[in-house]
Amino acid sequence: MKYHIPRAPVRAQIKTREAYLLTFEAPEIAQEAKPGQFVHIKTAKGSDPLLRRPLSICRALPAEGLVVVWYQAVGRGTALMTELMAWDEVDVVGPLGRGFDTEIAGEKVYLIGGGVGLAPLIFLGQKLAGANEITLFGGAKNAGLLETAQDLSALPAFWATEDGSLGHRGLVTELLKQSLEKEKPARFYSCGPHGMLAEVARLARAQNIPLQVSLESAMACGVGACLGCSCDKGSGREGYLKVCKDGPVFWDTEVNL
Amino acid sequence: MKYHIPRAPVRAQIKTREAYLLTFEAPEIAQEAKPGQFVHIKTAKGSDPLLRRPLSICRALPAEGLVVVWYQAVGRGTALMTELMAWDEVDVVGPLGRGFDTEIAGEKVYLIGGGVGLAPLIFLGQKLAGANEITLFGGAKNAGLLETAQDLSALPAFWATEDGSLGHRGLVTELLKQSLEKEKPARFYSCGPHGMLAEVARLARAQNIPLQVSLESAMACGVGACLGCSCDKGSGREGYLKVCKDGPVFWDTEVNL
Amino acid sequence: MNTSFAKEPDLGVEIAGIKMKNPVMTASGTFGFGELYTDFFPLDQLGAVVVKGVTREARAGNPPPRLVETPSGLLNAIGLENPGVDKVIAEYLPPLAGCGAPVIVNIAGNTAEDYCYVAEKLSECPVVSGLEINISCPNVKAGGLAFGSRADLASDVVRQIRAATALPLIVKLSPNVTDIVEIALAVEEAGADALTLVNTLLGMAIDIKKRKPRLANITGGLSGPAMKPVALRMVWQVSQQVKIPVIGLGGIVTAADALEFIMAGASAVAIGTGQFINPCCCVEVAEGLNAYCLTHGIKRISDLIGVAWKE
Amino acid sequence: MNTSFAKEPDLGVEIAGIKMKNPVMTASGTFGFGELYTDFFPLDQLGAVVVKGVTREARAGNPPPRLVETPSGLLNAIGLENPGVDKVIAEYLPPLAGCGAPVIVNIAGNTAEDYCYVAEKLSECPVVSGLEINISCPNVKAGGLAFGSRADLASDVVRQIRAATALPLIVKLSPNVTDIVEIALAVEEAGADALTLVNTLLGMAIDIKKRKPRLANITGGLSGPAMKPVALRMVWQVSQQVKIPVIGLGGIVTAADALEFIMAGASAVAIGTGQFINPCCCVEVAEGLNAYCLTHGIKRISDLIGVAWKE
Ligand SMILES: Cc1cc2nc3c(=O)[nH]c(=O)nc-3n(C[C@H](O)[C@H](O)[C@H](O)COP(=O)(O)OP(=O)(O)OC[C@H]3O[C@@H](n4cnc5c(N)ncnc54)[C@H](O)[C@@H]3O)c2cc1C
Ligand SMILES: Cc1cc2nc3c(=O)[nH]c(=O)nc-3n(C[C@H](O)[C@H](O)[C@H](O)COP(=O)(O)OP(=O)(O)OC[C@H]3O[C@@H](n4cnc5c(N)ncnc54)[C@H](O)[C@@H]3O)c2cc1C
Ligand SMILES: Cc1cc2nc3c(=O)[nH]c(=O)nc-3n(C[C@H](O)[C@H](O)[C@H](O)COP(=O)(O)O)c2cc1C
Ligand SMILES: Cc1cc2nc3c(=O)[nH]c(=O)nc-3n(C[C@H](O)[C@H](O)[C@H](O)COP(=O)(O)O)c2cc1C
Ligand code: FES
Ligand code: FES
Repeated sequence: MKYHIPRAPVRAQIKTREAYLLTFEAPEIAQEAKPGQFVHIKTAKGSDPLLRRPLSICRALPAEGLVVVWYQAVGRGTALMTELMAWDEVDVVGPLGRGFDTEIAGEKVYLIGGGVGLAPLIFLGQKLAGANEITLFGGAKNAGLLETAQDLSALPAFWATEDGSLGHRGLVTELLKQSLEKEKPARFYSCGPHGMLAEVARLARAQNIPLQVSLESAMACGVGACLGCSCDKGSGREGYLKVCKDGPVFWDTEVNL
Repeated sequence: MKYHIPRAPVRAQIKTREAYLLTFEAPEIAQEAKPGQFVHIKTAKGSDPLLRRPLSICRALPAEGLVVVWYQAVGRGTALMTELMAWDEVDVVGPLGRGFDTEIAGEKVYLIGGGVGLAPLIFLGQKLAGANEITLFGGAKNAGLLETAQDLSALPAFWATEDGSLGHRGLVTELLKQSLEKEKPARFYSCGPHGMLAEVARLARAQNIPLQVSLESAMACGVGACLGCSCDKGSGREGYLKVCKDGPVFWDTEVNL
Repeated sequence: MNTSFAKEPDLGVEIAGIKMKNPVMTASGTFGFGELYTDFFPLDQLGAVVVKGVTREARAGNPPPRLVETPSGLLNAIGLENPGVDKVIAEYLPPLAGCGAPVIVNIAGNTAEDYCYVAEKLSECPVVSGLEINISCPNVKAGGLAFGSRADLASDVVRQIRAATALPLIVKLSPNVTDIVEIALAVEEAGADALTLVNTLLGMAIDIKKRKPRLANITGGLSGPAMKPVALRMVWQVSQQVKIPVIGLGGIVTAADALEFIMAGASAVAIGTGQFINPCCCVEVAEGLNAYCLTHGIKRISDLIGVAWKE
Repeated sequence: MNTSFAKEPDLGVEIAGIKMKNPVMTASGTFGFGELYTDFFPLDQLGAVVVKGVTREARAGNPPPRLVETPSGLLNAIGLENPGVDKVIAEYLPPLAGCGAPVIVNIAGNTAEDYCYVAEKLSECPVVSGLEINISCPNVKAGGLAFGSRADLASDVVRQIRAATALPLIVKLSPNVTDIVEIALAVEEAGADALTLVNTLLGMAIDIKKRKPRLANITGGLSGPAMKPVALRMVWQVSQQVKIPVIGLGGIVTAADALEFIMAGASAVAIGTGQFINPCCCVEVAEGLNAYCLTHGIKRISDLIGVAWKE
């Protein structure tokens, strides 16, 4: 079920290094959200910017009725969101999209995230943690985002930063490659910049490891109505998939990475 | 001189009954503003609502570099303004327009204001107070706005409210008429709804009392460039005046009341 | 039509013989085949459901990117992605049977024959209450010139479709023309039962980082509040000249927007981009119309049609 | 042209033989006669000053209301209020002598004779560097049809003005047409030295309280960011077909907007509504173009003209 909550009370907004953690009250969404699903947020009171902004659900707290998103202020819409404070209200639609496949148990799984791409993986990690042996691989330009990820997740993790300010200096996929020399997990889940996803997909295919990725696209409706968020099916297959409805989570075999 | 201050620091915003008092730092405007002039404020970060909103200068404090406007939240632009808080910034242009004629001394003058139309008269009263004998006539639907006017101005005043919650129950022009039976002031200054201005003008003409009024109009540029804020010249004269540049203050003989 | 309380206003309107319980319709291409917003409201709250544009053959649509946000507007270049008329009839329309609102199918093509083929096929579907003809498509026999850009081309294709089906025909005009009234009169004369005004304005955007158009298709259609003044002007102009009813759309987000269109002469309104901003937009607009009528003592919403030029 | 530092980019462009130090002009009707924004910046910061539309006779303009704000846009129906060409020449243009930017006078009329009369008068003014012909006006001899709405009417009036003056002729096109390229080619052929694209889109708004149009004139011209995608598309289409330079405008507020127009094929840009929102808009856009060129190693801004279709 999808909900439109035009006046979800904001409970907190915290400026972390490089990003923001926004917590709002949306009991129905908190209850039904699955890892990998997203919420669609209206950022302006007027009609500019016009469209909602998709943000992955980073945490859902059904008992408290709270939803947390973790986002970077990259443009006009997210900049407006940074002004939200406790007691304000935010206009949210969700949960939207197809989340990660969580029908897995007793397995070794890797979560590989780049930047705020870690957001849905934090939720996923929480969900899978009891029944599986999880390792989180997190990469970013610098320590900023990763420190927040450390705060948000207690999973065993490897960190990589481009400037070396936390963990391995370099790309997170280099750490991933090292690990794969030692063990073969049952599944990869990944979210992050396109270059990273492509490399993760290459490593997964080389070892025949099933991979789920969460993709991004500009969106209008967020529910499959406008046919605007299409992505290639890959492997020369004709036609397009809708990131908002068929995804945002896809098996790597479904799309072009 | 007109100034564009794209990031004037907000010093305070106070919600009074029925309206808001916004104080911001704009030393150049505070220094040069004349009573009756206005500032032009951008209300949205995006382009909707697109245009600036004109607001009379209610107080100018040159020593502190502060400007105060007193406004009602009547639509989308002013609603956005109510969100401003100390430490925020506001995009202001001003001072704009032709203010009241203040070349008057040693005279008995009446200031007649309706609702937030009192805003420019408060500034005017302050300016004229030392050298003239001033009486303020303030009318409104209820006591709300008038209590703020009482706080903002120490002038001898008569108050009228439609619901009788403060002063005379009825129209402020009824009080004015009563006063005119006792004395004949040298000049009227007035600002408020059109019906009130028309009645003030009728009374002024009947006794040959010079009257200056401050008019309103939808505006785009605020500086005389778009020719959009035109008002009739009255008395069958051809052509139009620009409220933003030829006014907003006019002699009653210049316009159609 | 609302008959529950004597004092409840009557929001019902009739367009091309299609009875609608209120004047709020969905806009083609923004509501799928009615299956996507059911979590937000039931279809029987709508005046009518207008579904995605359908062509003879299945179309994959344009490559991405297909969307660009613009100030108060949206540029789209979807490229009429749709499963083709046969699959639409077999799979997409049946679930709409009994949905509680008339179903109008929007059709598109690149030749008059294509339009007629699709119209004939749909005429056999009992679930279909009417056809909306999108004539903004390029006419391959006229060198790719849009059918809707010239009165003769528009009138010709409408006349042929008219002969091919007995279903009510609503013709959807393109706003990208010098004289919308001329086109409207031509398609009325050719047999249209109603008009939809308007489709999107042709626009584009450039990515200054890549120094290339943002849309893979280069140009796209502008919709949303940005275009409302233009759409409204066209409804005003056309509704005074034609005898058939006009469905107004372009940038409607609130009941106040819808009232502007109705007062300008629209007998009904449709909402597209507004649904993307607020997934309950259509029903909230319908409720808002009801509230307006109650507050203002309007007995029938149809009394407001064209009041801005009638009174 | 900037010659102060070897590394400073060259923002200079030449339009219709008029040399401009940067490509940012004012839009006619939004900058008076150059006297109103001098508190905000000196005129010599502009590529060119384009003044208010001037007619043969003085015009009082339309009755108020003349303005309506729309989503990201502005509707205006000023009605060409201006003091008439004689008074303009006597009182309004002389202060512009030596202002440091070329002065372009926008002219309007209801007959070809009126245009020619105004053009001839202005040809005798040394302060005038060029004329911009607003052909969106109704042609009284063609039943009020706008000159700019048909290629033959447009071409005819331009040809006559061409014969009446030796000044550079910039023709400003109306966007309210089916085929802007056809009109552009016709006026190029008739002797235009450059084109300005575009004037405002015809729109309207209704006051639902009064149930009447908001503008006393009923319809008005839509300007501002809302219309940018349409204006940009027309610049893209036309600049690829004509040989004369194109001045792009419609909704420019930032340097990024201006770059979109330049990359789409505009040799210069103009700013109207943007000045109302930010009284320093023109100079900030010019500074932004300079900064962009510096950051991206662009030596001459003219190297960017049309890159979105040239590369
Ligand atoms: C399913 C999904 C989940 C997402 N989850 C998160 C999240 O958890 N945290 C987070 O910080 N971001 C997330 N994003 C990206 C986020 O939606 C964009 O950063 C946001 O929409 C930008 O809006 P803006 O108005 O600030 O930027 P704009 O002004 O619109 O654009 C600024 C820049 O951001 C880019 N951009 C715009 N929209 C998107 C988009 N949808 N995806 C990627 N880049 C975009 C533009 O190309 C431009 O470079 C997600 C996107 C999707 C599709
Ligand atoms: C010179 C001048 C000085 C003013 N001084 C003050 C002041 O000191 N305090 C104050 O509260 N207001 C003042 N106003 C009125 C103020 O500008 C409007 O209330 C404001 O622009 C409304 O903006 P909005 O976006 O909130 O409303 P909108 O959404 O634009 O409109 C809401 C309602 O306000 C009306 N409205 C819109 N613009 C104006 C306008 N310019 N004048 C009157 N009504 C308008 C509309 O018709 C509508 O009914 C002044 C106006 C002018 C021209
Ligand atoms: C994503 C999208 C897809 C559309 N697809 C179609 C279509 O298939 N057929 C059609 O006639 N109109 C189509 N339209 C146009 C809309 O039906 C409508 O005319 C236009 O968007 C203006 O209305 P709006 O501002 O309410 O969106 C589409 C519009 C959008 C935004
Ligand atoms: C208030 C106003 C007055 C205008 N007057 C004229 C005019 O006299 N002559 C003309 O050719 N264009 C006139 N225009 C059109 C502008 O020059 C410009 O083409 C249009 O506004 C689009 O640009 P913008 O979005 O930057 O404003 C006017 C526009 C506005 C908003
Ligand atoms: S965003 Fe509309 S279909 Fe995906
Ligand atoms: S608001 Fe532009 S001339 Fe007055």
